[in-house]
Amino acid sequence: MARHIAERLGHLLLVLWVVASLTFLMFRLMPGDPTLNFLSPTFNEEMRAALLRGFGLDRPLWEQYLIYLGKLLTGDFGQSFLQNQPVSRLLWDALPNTVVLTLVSLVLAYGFGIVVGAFLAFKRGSVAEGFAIPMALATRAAPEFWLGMLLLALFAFQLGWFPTGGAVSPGGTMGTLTDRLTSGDFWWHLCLPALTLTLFLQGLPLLLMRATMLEVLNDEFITMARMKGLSRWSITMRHAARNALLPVVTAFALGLGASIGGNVVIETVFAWPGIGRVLVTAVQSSDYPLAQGAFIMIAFVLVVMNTVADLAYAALDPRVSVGARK
Amino acid sequence: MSLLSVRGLGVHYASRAGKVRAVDGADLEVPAGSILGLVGESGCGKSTFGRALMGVLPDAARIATGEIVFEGRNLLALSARGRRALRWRRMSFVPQTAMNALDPVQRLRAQMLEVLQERGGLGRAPALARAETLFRQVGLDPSRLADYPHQFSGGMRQRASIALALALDPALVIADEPVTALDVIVQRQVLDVMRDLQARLGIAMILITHDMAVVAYACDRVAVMYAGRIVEAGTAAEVLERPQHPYTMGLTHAFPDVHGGTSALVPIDGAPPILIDPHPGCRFAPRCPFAVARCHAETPVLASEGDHTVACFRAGEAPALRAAAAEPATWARS
Amino acid sequence: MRGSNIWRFLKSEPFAVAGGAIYAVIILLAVLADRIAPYNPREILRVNRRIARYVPISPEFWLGTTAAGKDVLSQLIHGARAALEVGITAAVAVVAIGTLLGLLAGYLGGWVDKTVTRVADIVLGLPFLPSMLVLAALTHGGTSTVIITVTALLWPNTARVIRSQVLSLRERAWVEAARVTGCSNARIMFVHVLPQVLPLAALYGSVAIGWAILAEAAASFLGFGDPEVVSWGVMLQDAYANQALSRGAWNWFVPPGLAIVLMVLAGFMISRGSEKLLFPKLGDQ
Amino acid sequence: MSAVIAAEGLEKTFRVQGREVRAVQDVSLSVKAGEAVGIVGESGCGKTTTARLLLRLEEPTAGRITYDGQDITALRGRALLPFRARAQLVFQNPFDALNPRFTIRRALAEPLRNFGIPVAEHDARIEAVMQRVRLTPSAAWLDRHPHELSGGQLQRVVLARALIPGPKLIVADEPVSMLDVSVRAGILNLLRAARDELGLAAIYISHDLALIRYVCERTMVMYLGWIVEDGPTAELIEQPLHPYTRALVAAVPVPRVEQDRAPLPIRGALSDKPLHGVGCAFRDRCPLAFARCEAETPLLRPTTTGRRVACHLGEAA
Repeated sequence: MARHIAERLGHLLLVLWVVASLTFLMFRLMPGDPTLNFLSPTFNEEMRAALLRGFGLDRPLWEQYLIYLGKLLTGDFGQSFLQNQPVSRLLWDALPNTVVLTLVSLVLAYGFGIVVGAFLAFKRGSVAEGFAIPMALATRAAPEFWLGMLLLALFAFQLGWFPTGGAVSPGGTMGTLTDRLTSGDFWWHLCLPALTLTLFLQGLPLLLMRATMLEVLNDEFITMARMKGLSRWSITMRHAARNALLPVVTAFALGLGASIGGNVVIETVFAWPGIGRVLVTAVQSSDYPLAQGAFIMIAFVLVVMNTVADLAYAALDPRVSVGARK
Repeated sequence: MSLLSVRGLGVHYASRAGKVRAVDGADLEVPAGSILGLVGESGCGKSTFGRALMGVLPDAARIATGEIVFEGRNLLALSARGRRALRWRRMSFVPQTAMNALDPVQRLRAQMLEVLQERGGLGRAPALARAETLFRQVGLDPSRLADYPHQFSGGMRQRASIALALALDPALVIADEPVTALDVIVQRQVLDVMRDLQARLGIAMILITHDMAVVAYACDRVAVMYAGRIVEAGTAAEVLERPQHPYTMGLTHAFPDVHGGTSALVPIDGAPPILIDPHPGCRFAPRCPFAVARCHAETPVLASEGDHTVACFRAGEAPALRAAAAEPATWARS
Repeated sequence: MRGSNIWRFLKSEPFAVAGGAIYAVIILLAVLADRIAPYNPREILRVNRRIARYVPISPEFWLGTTAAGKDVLSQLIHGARAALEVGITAAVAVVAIGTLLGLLAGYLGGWVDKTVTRVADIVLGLPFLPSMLVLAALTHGGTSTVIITVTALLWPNTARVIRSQVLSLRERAWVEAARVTGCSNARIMFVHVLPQVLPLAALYGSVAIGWAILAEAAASFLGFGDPEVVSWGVMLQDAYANQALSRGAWNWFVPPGLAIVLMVLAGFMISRGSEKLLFPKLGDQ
Repeated sequence: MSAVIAAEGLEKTFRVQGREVRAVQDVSLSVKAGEAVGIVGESGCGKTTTARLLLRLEEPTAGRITYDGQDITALRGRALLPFRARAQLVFQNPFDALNPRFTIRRALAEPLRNFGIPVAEHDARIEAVMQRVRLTPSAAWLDRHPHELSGGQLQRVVLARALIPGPKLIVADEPVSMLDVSVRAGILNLLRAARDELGLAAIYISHDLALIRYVCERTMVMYLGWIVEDGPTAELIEQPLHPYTRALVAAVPVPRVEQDRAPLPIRGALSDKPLHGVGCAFRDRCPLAFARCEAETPLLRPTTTGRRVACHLGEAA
């Protein structure tokens, strides 16, 4: 087992390094002169050169790359063009909002999905199944932001139950993470985006749980459990559900990584100040150090969660974690 | 009064091609305290028969006809709840490959305790003690209770399944091809465990298998099944050495004997019957070298002569048929 | 497949039939868009000389008009064309690359397998939408960017699934028999193993069409779509940016979303349904 | 008459999850035309790996393989083609040995195409093998798909495919273990007839001693990768020399009620960590093991004519 972990961690470091390098390359090919946005036409050539030097853009590419990697290791993402403050501070301020949104939605989506999925497997062939499966498929087929638009139009604009965007009521300030988590206003703003994301995410666990449960339910050891006279309930819960949870747990970890990147659209629809929104605005305004920082953070969380998913599966499945025959 | 008597049992599968009569009017008597070998080729319905006794059939199958009288009660007349109460307490099951018959993510101890506590009503400590004794009885070191199924070899998994089956002192254990997947030495060891425990505990066992040699080695009585029906039954000596049904005769000659000569093995031509719209009259008639007109029209009924029952119109001429059956020419028709 | 059992199959597989029907309608719309659509989707319409902004559902404009006075229904119909173009091209590319790499990695093993898996892990490390944004910004948006990005980022999913099926097929006796009867590796891969894998590849194809359309919609929504192209994503972005929500112009922003859902759902249903079609008795030995 | 296939000092080691598994250790054998040799032993004894080494479906870790006197150990890829045409394999599982999408005709044509046999000859050869395996009239079968045939019929097609390129060596890996008893005899008789009439060299792999006795004149017994005994089948079964063979023969049940049910002369079970290095691999389970079995690995040495055994028991003190 330890060998498996070491191998996966080594692999993780390699992937992180390659992703960081790819990001570096991608952003260096960005169109438009990075300094264009905040240079007024009156700036002469000499001042423009000074600025480039300030951001280290005049050095040869590979030298920039080494500086970039060096800074990356120390968590320094460089200076934002527009907001003239360290990118890292902007990111650390925005990341918690994304994490809270993602975690709340994932927990709700997977809780709902697992329970309903198990129930549908238990009640195979029922009317509920004929209704629930197309619904689950439909939520997976719908664009996230469109779901957001519908909820926004109905609950915010039409009924006015929820704010129409942002994370804080006008005039309020977000403050530190603990301030946000303790402020009702923050949670009130979180409702709609979280509901949208939950609606979007619950399809996968529901279908996956049902499919795995059905697969497990006609395994031979379930037939044996029935032969032992165990009640249908204890068979489903103790035997089928436990085995069916393995792939769902992996999907949860993968889902966490993927949706942190995927929230870009939800955060845009609801103007939710998460890291996705930071990326969008940064790319739209060619503030590429900020965009690059946001991208790397999202990518790193994704890669780390992919590895966590892999290790979680190995840890949970005794066939992998407890080694071969004695 | 035998421990178990099955009369006219019919189990039908709903399949796209029509109703498959996997078991179609099977009769069987199982006396207490003996090992009965239920032998037949694949597709003859012997596994379905075993699972029907337990009352746990695949979704597409259901018991259509007949009665199963066990310890004086007709199980088919019981409510689902009543039937479930008997499971594992009075009648238990040993599967073929224990690898996927044990929950892969639970230790053996948990799976033993589950049966002993939830079905046996024992407290944790007595259940654990009982589990350890059972493991010792089947030749497994009790420390192995802490392991997972994938850490057991094939032979050890079968022993664990037997321990599980004996947990609540059942009156009858049904073993479906328990040793088929095992190597010959391990197979012998597991068979010996079953014979020894059966003798010491006086329980009845039904050993379902396709292997005549295993039946000869381990069973007191034998029942031969073909196309969903029991065609012959009796003591092992009677059925194996003085078979009265042509199919049994064919089987004994199709089986190579490790110490026997190299006399030509005799195949039974033709393919096993499709059980959707079975052949009228005797199901074996199309492949039987001794079939007469009556065999194709009427269905023979199990008639017993002393302790030996057979379903064949020409059973009376058995000695002559047996002699002819030994000649390969008799069978080489196509 | 003789006529009789195609019909028997269709009866038995409602999902696939429904999916197929939806696709048929969408293809019809895309092909005949110019004739079916009441107006030119880009034309600014006037009602007695005033630009027809935010006109609700009416006999003249069955789905009303946009903020800029264009006909919503016409845009919706023409949108089918963009959806098909992006969806099918990306799906074919993803499935082709994924299947080929999956086949090579699964069958040849060794360093080929290690490289493909390693590259796949790295690509799976790139977050989908953020990468879409950056690449779109890089190449000034457009459907070609969407297609390239979807292909570049989606092939690992198909490759992994195909690889695992090829790994299991490789152990099958009839693949070994192909070696014993003198087949070269290439022949085994492309004549023996590939046909067995195509059903699964097609399955992922119909799902990939869905992801491609969702990606195009998201890219357009974030402002990186191709403004000249009339697509459902651009329609939604246009609606969102012009207060369609606050004005409650349901007629404007609901239909494009529904169209996307229907098309993506059709892909899922075909893949669910087609499991039986593509895995007939032949497959499940 | 030189051996059709021969091997000296064959070894094969696999790396499984970091552990080294020695599947085949120092195996030497040779099979002449018209001769049928059985390789028997429990699962994991290396009999199938040995067969795969002989057919070059696996690369040997050490040792030499010669076919008709020509060394084929190092050959690879296209160079192996001529050998492949002459050495064919009958598979264990008929349900899995034919490409589900190919008709029977195409399955039979595949080897002909690969071994460059002119198309003109194809129909004649296909008809000939179909006759030989008694799937007649061939037209009734050739256009069917595998899932339309029973196990016995499929195994006949597998045999036909093996015979069609005109091989000199047939290796059969548990050829009938997946078949019903009543059908087995038919296949075994076909195999025996094919060997006699075509003068083939044949190697039968099986765990079933009774079947081996029916088809092979000579048999080798393998245990944990070693050949422990080799000799004429009848003698080997009636008077086994090696303690393991003795236990193996005693363990086989016979279809008669009167049979020996005494406990087996063997201890414990196959452990997962076989005893590598010096000494007899069977010593931990052998009731007759003594000091020398620990100290020295027994070599396969001839005793009376035609028999060989790898055991210190009979040796001079």
